[in-house]
Amino acid sequence: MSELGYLSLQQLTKRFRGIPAVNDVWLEIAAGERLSLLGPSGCGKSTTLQLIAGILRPDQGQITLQGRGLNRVPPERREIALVLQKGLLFPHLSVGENVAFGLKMRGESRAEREARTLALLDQVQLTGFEDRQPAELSGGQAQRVALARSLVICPKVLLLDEPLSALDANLRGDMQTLILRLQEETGVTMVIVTHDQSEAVVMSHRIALMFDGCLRQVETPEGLYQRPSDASVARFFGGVNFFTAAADHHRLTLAGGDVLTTDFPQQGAVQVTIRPECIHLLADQICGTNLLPVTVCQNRFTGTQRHLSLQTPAGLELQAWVPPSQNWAIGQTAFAHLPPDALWSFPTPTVPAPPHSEPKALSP
Amino acid sequence: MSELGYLSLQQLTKRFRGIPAVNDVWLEIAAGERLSLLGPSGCGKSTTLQLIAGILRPDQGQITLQGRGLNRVPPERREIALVLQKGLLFPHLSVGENVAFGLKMRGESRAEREARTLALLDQVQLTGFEDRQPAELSGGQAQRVALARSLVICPKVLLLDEPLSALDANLRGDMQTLILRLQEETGVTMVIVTHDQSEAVVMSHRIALMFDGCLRQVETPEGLYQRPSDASVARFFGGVNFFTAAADHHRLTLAGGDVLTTDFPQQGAVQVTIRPECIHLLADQICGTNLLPVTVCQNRFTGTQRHLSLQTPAGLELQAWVPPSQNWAIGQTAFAHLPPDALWSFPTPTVPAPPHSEPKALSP
Amino acid sequence: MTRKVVLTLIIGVLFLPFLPLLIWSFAQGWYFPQLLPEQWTVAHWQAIFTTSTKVGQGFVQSLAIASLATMLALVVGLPAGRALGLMEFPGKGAIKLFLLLPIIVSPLATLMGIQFVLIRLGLSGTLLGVVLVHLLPTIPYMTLVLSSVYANFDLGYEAQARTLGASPMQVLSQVTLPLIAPGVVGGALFAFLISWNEFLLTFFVGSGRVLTLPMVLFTSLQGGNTGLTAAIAITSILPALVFLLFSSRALSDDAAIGGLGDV
Amino acid sequence: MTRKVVLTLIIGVLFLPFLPLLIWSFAQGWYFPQLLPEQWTVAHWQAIFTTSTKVGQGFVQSLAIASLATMLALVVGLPAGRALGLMEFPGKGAIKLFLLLPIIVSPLATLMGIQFVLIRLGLSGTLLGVVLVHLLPTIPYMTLVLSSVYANFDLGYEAQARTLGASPMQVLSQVTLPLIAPGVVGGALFAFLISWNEFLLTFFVGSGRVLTLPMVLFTSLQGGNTGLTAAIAITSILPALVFLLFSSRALSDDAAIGGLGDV
Repeated sequence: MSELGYLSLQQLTKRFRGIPAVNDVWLEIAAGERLSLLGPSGCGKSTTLQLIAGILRPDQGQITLQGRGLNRVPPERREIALVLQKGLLFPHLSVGENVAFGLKMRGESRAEREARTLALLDQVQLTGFEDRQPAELSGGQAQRVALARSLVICPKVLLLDEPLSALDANLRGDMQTLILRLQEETGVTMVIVTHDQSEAVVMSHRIALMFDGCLRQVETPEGLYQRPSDASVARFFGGVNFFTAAADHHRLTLAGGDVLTTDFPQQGAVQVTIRPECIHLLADQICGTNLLPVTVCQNRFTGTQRHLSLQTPAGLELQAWVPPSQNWAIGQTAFAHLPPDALWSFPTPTVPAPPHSEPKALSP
Repeated sequence: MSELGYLSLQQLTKRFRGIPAVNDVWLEIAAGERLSLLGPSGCGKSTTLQLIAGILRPDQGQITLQGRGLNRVPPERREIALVLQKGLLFPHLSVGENVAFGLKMRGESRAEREARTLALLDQVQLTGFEDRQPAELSGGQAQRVALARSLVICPKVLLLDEPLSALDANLRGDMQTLILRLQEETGVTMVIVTHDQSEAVVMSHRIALMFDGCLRQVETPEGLYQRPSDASVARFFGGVNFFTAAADHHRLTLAGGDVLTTDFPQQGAVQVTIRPECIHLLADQICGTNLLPVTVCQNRFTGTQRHLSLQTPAGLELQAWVPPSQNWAIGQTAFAHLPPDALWSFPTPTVPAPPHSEPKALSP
Repeated sequence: MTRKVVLTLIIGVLFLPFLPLLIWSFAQGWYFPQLLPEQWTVAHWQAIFTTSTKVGQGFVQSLAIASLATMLALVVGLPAGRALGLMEFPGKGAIKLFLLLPIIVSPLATLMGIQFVLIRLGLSGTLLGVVLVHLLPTIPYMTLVLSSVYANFDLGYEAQARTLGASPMQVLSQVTLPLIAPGVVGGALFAFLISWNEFLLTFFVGSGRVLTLPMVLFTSLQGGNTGLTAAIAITSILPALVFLLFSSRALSDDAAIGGLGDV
Repeated sequence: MTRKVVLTLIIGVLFLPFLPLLIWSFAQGWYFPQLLPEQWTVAHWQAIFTTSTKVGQGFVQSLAIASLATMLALVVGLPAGRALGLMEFPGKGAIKLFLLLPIIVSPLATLMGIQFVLIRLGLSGTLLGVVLVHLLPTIPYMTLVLSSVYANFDLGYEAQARTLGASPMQVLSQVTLPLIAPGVVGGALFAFLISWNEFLLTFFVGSGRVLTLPMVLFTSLQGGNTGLTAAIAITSILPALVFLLFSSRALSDDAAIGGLGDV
């Protein structure tokens, strides 16, 4: 990955019937970076992708690639390839002809086309598939051909629009691995649109979170989990524990007791969050700090975790996700350990924070 | 929950064009039980549900409800209600008329119909919706009306065919809670068809796992995770660690070293599995038993967990899922602790174990 | 704004042929190069109601024949359309294809064979004979429309109703028929129009003894009374206008248009 | 087995009207109650190729008129169908509905107005005039079929091709046209048949001077030569058979049947 600014969106705005679908988006993407545009459906992420591809024209703003303005460059001369959700292999062409399509449009020689096609089919593990018809392929195979078809033209940027959402859950993991490997082999800059934060987390160096046409936070996956910019971002990433606290330097006073945080909150009333998987439940009061006495109210086995609902004597409710090997009885008392580096705070919001369209909750 | 045998399937078989879709299924369901029929698509679970509902007729076998044979009872007199994936509200009737449909067919008085309809709409949290048209409802609301419509006739058994798969991920959790609450309030016996094991785990007392038309294991959710009957069941439930070992009483000799198990394996060559979330990774060799020295080969952050690939000096590969707060560097050496009660073994399979249709992997 | 103009233009062009008809029917002499007739009259419209023009007779006979043909087409088409729309069986595609035969082959080609049979049966020149030959285009059309109506019908509704306690008869009357009604009504109206507009079959099989409105109009067209002919032509359009009215109401309903929009 | 019998039966019933035609065309006298004619002949088929029967002339004129009408309908229908199928604009439903007008209104009703205009333009009784009136049913039909073909066309294919480096012209020739081809060919064949079978419009606008095959057949039907009439009738069915052949090949292709199966 080189410096930022390889692909750059400046003040990008697109309106449909006067309503902004993409609103004043500024984004810098580095060469070789994998960036996800993540957000609920209708948040403008696909529109942004289509603006980059040149299928839509922005109402305002500028897109530059390697410093060159793209606004007046038609899609076929942008060197930006696009893979859509459904793959959309040309049904009247064979697999090989599909892969070679971009080369043919460029007037490459037959020999060159054949060599490159076979090489790309190899790369997506479909050696020997060149004479098949698209209708004979499974969904995963079709998507791999679509990838090969886009990569064969050696694009400067590869755009993927929900490339895995049409696939079965079990295929998705394999395809993620394949896409990651291809990106690493080719070093192509990649922008992925997805509504599934677990997919974005696995696939990207950075995630650009969009709500309602606006960028909310651009961060590494871990940063989005650990340092969300506000409560709505935290909720989108499966945050379930939110409480108000009084902050005094590193000390937070909660309804259940006082805890320390490594975060630097503003003084006074703040909103505090802690991820449910970061809370440890202990039977005994081993260490002194950041321990809250709690009662187990609910214990839901989800297969790979147990989701516990906890309550402090003062009525503070906590959700803790613990390994399945830890089994707690309903009504049992215990101590919840809230690690100082897992407590994160933001100023108490003055306007209701959740975005207009309901974000998807994390389904564990 | 009372004793088993309230609803009973005996030797149930259904063939389509000679090919068995449901093959010699025996199943006993208790009154008030929530049982899931879980399996990949095409495994016969929906067919089984339709046989119970009476929409299909079995080629062989018997279905009894409270000891009474149902084979010759038409669906409208079985007192078994069905909720389908898409809800299928009658589009020419209002929400209230939809809910009252079953009562009208039974010739109940208008007053009775209205009272029951309003009560049921209350129960599914749609008070005041009786005059809406189905087209005006969101997917979740429509599914709740479908539930009310089925429950209004006080069925002895409620069948749900993938009731949540058409809903957004964020709605699914709310609907699961609602269905669980309704089942607990009414005490109705419930059979749920699903291909999503996390849904089955949350929703059911017991899970009946089907592959290729055959029942493979009927167990509690925890039992399926901890005591899968064979490797294919374990794989379906997200099992990723499988290795062969030599068993000598409680001692298993793996490629990485010897470990103890609380399981009672057969002597000799066995297949051993351990769930990835049960493996603990320790920096130091604290306790002496069941510790294998490993090197961290891969560290994939998934949001709520880190998926680590580990390798012992002898080449044994292990997948361990650890909390996100534990960060391990690639190449770091550590000790993997395999708790004795998490190691589970089965005899080495003589035939390839995975089922015909690829089971879905657990997507964490 | 531009769109409204374009829209008005398109609809105007489609209606244009009907404008001179309207003028003629109220004109007392209208000759080239007059822009509008000098004198107006309602005499042509009055004439329609006299028995000598046979318009009344034609209207009643057309109505009777088209209604009967439509009803019989429904009786055959409902079960046939259900089978073609919902069931899978070998040869289904071939049947749907061959049902196009009466639509893609001119009645002129089949008339000889039909006449031969009808004369033997003594049905040539009778109302019943004309109704029977009108089934030739209406039954296949109705079957094709209903098969596509049924193809869009989710059998889950019927299963759902059964498990809620509805008997097979209740399912039919309370669920299936109400759900497919828009498509059925649309298809029936279209079948009615096919029969109402039918010319060649009536001309030969009716042998001049069955006088439908197209026969009256045809005769009038060959004569010279422009005003009367225009009035008859407008009368003959009435059912098509009813159809448009119904369709524009059901415009939001895809089931109804689905079967018809592709015609 | 039972299904095969039923299938054969249905197709048999649909083909039945054509059997006597075939016999007549080879019969030298075939009278009731004979089951089959006593003597066979190919004289009727030979007569078709003589100029006196005007079958050759009718065939060529029909072919020319139907081909021209189909091509012009394609020229108008392709862009119009794309607009109706892919774009959303107010009044779209109304336009699609009014495009049904020429299909649901009998040509008899509109003929007076059309004749009036054509006579003024000096086109009545000319080939060009007949081609123009044949556009009245074919253009709306073609537009409706192509709008449903385009409605099933995923614009993503075009976007995909563009980003792979195809210019707009390359997209049209390499992607769009090949993808909609089955629907276009099917619709064009059907439009050809509409024109080929057209009777009333040709009868009045042609004024006896334009002699299409239906005109020749109509005249022959009113005469008494059963054998010759049968041979002409069979000749007039040929394009419909070509259509069936094409459709049965494209049977597996939903795009082609989608636009036609609902007719």
